[in-house]
Amino acid sequence: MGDMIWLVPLIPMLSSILLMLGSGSLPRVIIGLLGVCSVGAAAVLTLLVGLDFLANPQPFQMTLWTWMQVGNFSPGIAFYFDGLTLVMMSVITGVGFLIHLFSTEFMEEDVSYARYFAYLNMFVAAMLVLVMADNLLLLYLGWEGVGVCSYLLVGFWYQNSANGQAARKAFVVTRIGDTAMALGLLLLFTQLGTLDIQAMMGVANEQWQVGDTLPLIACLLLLGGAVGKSAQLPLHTWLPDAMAGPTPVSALIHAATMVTAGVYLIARTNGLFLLAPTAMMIVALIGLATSLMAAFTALMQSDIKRILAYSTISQIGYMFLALGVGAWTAGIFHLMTHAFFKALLFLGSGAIIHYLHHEHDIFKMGGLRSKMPVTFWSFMIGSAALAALPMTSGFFSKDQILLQAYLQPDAGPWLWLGGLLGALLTAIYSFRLVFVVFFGEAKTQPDGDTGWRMALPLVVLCGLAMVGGYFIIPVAEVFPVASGEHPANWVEYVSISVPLMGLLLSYLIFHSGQLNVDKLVNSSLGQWLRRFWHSGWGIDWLYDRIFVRPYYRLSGIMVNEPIDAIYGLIVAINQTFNHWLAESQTGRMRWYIASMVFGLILVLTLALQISAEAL
Amino acid sequence: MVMVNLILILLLGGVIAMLSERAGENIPRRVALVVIMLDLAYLLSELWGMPSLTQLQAPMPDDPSTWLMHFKAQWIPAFGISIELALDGISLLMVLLTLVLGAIAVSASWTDIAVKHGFFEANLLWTLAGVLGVFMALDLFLFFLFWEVMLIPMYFMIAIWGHENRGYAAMKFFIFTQASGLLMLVATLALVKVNHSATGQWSFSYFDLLNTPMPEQTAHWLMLGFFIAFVVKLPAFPFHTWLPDAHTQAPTAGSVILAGILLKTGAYGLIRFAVPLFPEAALDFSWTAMALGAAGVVYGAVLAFSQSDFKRLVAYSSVSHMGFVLLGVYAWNELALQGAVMQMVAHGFSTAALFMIAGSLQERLHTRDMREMGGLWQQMPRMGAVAMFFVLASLGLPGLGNFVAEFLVLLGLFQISPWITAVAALGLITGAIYSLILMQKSFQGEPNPKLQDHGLVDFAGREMLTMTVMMVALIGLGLYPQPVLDMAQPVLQSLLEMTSVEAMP
Amino acid sequence: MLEITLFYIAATIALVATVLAMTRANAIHALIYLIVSLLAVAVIFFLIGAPFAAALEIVIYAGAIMVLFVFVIMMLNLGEEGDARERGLLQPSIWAGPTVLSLLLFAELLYMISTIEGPVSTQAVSAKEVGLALFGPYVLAVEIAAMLLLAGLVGSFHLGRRYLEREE
Amino acid sequence: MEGLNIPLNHILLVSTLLFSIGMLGLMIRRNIIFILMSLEVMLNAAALAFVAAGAHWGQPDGQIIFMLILTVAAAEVAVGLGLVLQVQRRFKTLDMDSANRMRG
Repeated sequence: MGDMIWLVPLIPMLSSILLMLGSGSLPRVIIGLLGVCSVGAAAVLTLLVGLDFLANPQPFQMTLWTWMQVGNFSPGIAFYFDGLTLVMMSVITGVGFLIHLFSTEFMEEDVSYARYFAYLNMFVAAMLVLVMADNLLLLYLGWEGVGVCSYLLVGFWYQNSANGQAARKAFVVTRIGDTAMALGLLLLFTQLGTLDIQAMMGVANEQWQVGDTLPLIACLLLLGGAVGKSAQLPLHTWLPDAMAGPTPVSALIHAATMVTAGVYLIARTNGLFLLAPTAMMIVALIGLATSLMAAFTALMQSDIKRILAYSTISQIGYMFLALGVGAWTAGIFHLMTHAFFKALLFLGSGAIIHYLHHEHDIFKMGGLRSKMPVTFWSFMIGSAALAALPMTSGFFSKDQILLQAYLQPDAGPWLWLGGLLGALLTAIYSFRLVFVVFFGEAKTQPDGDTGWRMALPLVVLCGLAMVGGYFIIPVAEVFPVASGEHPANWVEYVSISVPLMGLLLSYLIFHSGQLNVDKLVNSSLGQWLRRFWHSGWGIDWLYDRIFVRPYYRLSGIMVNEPIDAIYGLIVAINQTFNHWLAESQTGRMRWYIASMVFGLILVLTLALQISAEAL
Repeated sequence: MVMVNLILILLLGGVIAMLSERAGENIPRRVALVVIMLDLAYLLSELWGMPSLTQLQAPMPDDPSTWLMHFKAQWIPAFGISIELALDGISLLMVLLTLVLGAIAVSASWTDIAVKHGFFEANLLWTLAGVLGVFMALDLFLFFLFWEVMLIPMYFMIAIWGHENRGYAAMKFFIFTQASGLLMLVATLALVKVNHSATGQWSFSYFDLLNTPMPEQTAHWLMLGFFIAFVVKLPAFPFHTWLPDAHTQAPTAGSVILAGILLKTGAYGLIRFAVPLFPEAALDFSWTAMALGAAGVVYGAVLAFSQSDFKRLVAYSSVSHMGFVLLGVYAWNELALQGAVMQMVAHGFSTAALFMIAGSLQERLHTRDMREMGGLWQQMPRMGAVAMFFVLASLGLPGLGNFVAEFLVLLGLFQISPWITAVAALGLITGAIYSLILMQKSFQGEPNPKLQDHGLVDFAGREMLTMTVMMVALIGLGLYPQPVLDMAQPVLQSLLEMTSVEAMP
Repeated sequence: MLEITLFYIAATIALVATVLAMTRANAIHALIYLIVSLLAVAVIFFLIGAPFAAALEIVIYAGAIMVLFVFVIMMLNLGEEGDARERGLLQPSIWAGPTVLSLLLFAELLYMISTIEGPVSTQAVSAKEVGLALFGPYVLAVEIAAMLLLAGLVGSFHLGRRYLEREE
Repeated sequence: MEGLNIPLNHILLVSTLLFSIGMLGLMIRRNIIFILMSLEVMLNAAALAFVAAGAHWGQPDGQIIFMLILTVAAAEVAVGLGLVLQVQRRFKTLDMDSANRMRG
């Protein structure tokens, strides 16, 4: 079965090409079928391969062809399959399939139906290449490929310039990280002589000592790529804007799969990161800082999709925290559960937006509980998982992260405390969303509840969000063995109770109103904090001043080519001379003759001079 | 003789194309297309019988018979000038690129030439003939001759069929290249003189002039002569200012040839002549050259971003891309050189295509100003998709040829200087910025209300065919570049061996 | 002795006549002086043993070429106004600068010939010798001269014909 | 017998003077007819120098050159006078300074 894995990315790719070629002529039914079934086929294949693998867990590698060979640089178009790959592939194809199905209804009215599915299929293909790649260069191909698809899909409704702006921001900001990553690739190849991930980690282990500078630099460069793609500080600003795309796209790309690529990258190259404890610490700190920053921001947003976007940033921060403290399995586990419940939440919000005439503001919604029961329950379950209430999938993964953070030798308890604060905030803002949107009085009337193509994915994802925590992901072979240590019981109890406290707080503030925080909010500090958090801690504003505007100004100055001015000077000098000479061309015969005679005298004088000297 | 025939076919074809206008306005372009196809078919049929091209011998500088083809006939024996043509992997690549892009160029200006059809196609064919000569000549005098031959018809193409400011652009192009060509001629003559005083023999042959012993100072100056001639053509910062004007004003076919092929003669010259003839001087100079290359990458990208003229933007992107070539050449190791060669080929396709799109837009909208465009995707989805593809290629999307090129260059360069690499890598970011703004301003964004009832026609069969050829080529280069790499590999190998002995004492 | 005397007389006549020719306002008058000058030069030719050249000077220069001038001047029919204008232009302010230049040139030429010494031979070079040389070593020059004359012929015909045609 | 012969440098002196006068005429006159005449004077002066030099050596070459100069003078006058006619017709003047427009 294993030798079929190359078909997994190929099928969506072919479907995407077909859709592009036939965008003008294919009937909508065929387009939908093609788009959904190709991913479905990929999912089935993944399932088959996965079952095979679980029966005989032997990682294998498969080279299709040598991509390029120059000297000893010979990356292949080659896939590597192990437990981690299987988890990622399952998430991508599984969740991807559900979101495709959801899209067929969500995008039904859109004129560019075929283009949408072409892009979406291409994304799935690129994402699969990313996670299946055997070497970092092919991974980079997938990495850039998903970036482009994200760009295309965020800017899908291209007639609106703001969407284009958001799409470009997404691409360029991640590109900054990608460039760092590319430099990391260059460094790794130059130092280790290969980009083949498994071989590379082997060589690195032989060549480098723990704590060397080179692995630290390499890891930081790779981390640059990861923070760009996974929207972590300081390159997170693109993700909230990226919500301009269709909501299923946000679910698939900006929640479930692409944004977690950074997590995947770090997990995949864990061998390198283990050589650079400083880099690990930085990963953990970035993760924690991002998760807190984003959680505070999410608390202040009113756009339903922006809340979810910041929540995504925050949750990926948790994953980074997990990676940073060496809780590899927990990180990947959270990646998977997050994919389930965040896709669920996004699809739910998609359903709301779809049936509420593209309304994004949560304060204009309300009381949707009875009108849209499927969506309501989706949101309930999703939020519960997001808030990590016990027995949901999010609980299992987040709990593990927090416990392992506590065990981190250097700053464990502090990391744990930070994580707890994040968890508290998460619970508050996620239920704030639920209470505001689904309870209270109705402010708008939805057109109805979801049709089956929307409902089915929601239901399936609900199930996954509930039971996903019981899955055992087959990544034991991939990562170094965890210590098996366990923190004191009280740590566990606190970790469990904090989300519940958050839920309670949220209930008291946003639903029953028993806890009035208006006074706090309306104080001048409160107002200031509110604005500050609402604007995402002013980071966008800062970047605008530091990078964007100077770049525009620079290009404005340069528009007329300063270098050309130098050549212009040469031209001007020539023209001046020309002018002088032209002046002498008076057109008067006698003037010419006189100058001829003058020249004659001059030449004769010179000749005489020379002959006199010769004598 | 094959190589002489290749050039002659194009020269004569030009004459026929010019005369054929009497038979009708539509005839010359057909003649031109047939001539180029014929040339290509002839070359391929001659190559057919050769030992497999993927197992090329390394061409030895002291043994012409190891080259793929070699031709030598006396011309002016008194000065040791001969008609010496030779073909190795890189030349062959460039010749093939020239012929393919030549055919594409004819197709590109199938409809946009309004006057003097015959003379236009003749100029096009003559330029191609000159370019082929440049890629094959190994006699430095002959090389200079072809260098001029490709220049003059190009001048006419800009000056006669160009856009509104064509006179200025054509003159600027001419003066820049002519002045730099003069430097090259002087350097060539001086080199021959030096060689004469060392060996007592007059010779312009590349094989004889390699390894000319000369004082360090002389080598520096002569190398500089060649270097400037080639980087003006390339063009590298700060000698690039002719390019935006020439590109912008040239007719579509002119831009395609200019960007796709003519620029490559500069890069080819650097690889073939400037470095091997003066390896030590080039080594000393490499830091300056690489700094110029990196500066060009960033400068071109920033300038490209600030343009509002579609063609000008693409032109500046060429400056940026050619910076990578300069970096690759002067990093002078196998990875970087392969990258440079790859970039020459890939950039040929991607930029040519963008210029064709610009030409098509100009034909339909009668403007190149992107402020007058916007939302064109709605009316011309096929063109939009094609444009998107080439924009992505231009920003270096992995899986397409340009990425392979840029990555190899950076990989090779990193071994020489991580810091310059870091600066050049900024080009990846700035490249994304200008590429996407191009897309945003023209095809995306709010549809311009002025264009709503323009009745814009989307790409039709001929244009789609041309574009498909280039798209397939770029994807092929991006996913399986090995044939190209294999063709160039033996040549680069021998160049590296040849220069390393002296360069590293 | 007679020859020397004759030479100085002829030389004086030539110079004076030339100066007069250059300064007349009336073209015909100037032309007459020019002819006188040419004839005086012809005398000098004769005196220095070049009788054939002297003959040619008179026949072709004074005879043919100058007559051509006369014809043209008559065709143009320049009147008294022209003379008056010409006279007005002969002011010191106009000729002072050129005179200085001419004097400078003259001084230089003088300096150059100052070192030349020796007489000219009185032995006449006959027409036969000239003819032999002309069609011997100088035959190429003759052909070139023929070409030149042909060109002059074609040129003057072309210019003159258009003049006449337009007049009609 | 030396004293009896005409000294060569005297003849050359005459020739030089004639040449200078001719050049002066060329520079001060504006009438095209006089310009042509001045040219004749200068050609004639040159011819005199050639013949004198030929006579000095007793060789025919000087006279040959004289004949060639004669040819040149004839051709020049023929074309020059033709031009005079054209100038007069187009500009209604023989003043070269008024006829200085390049495009007729």
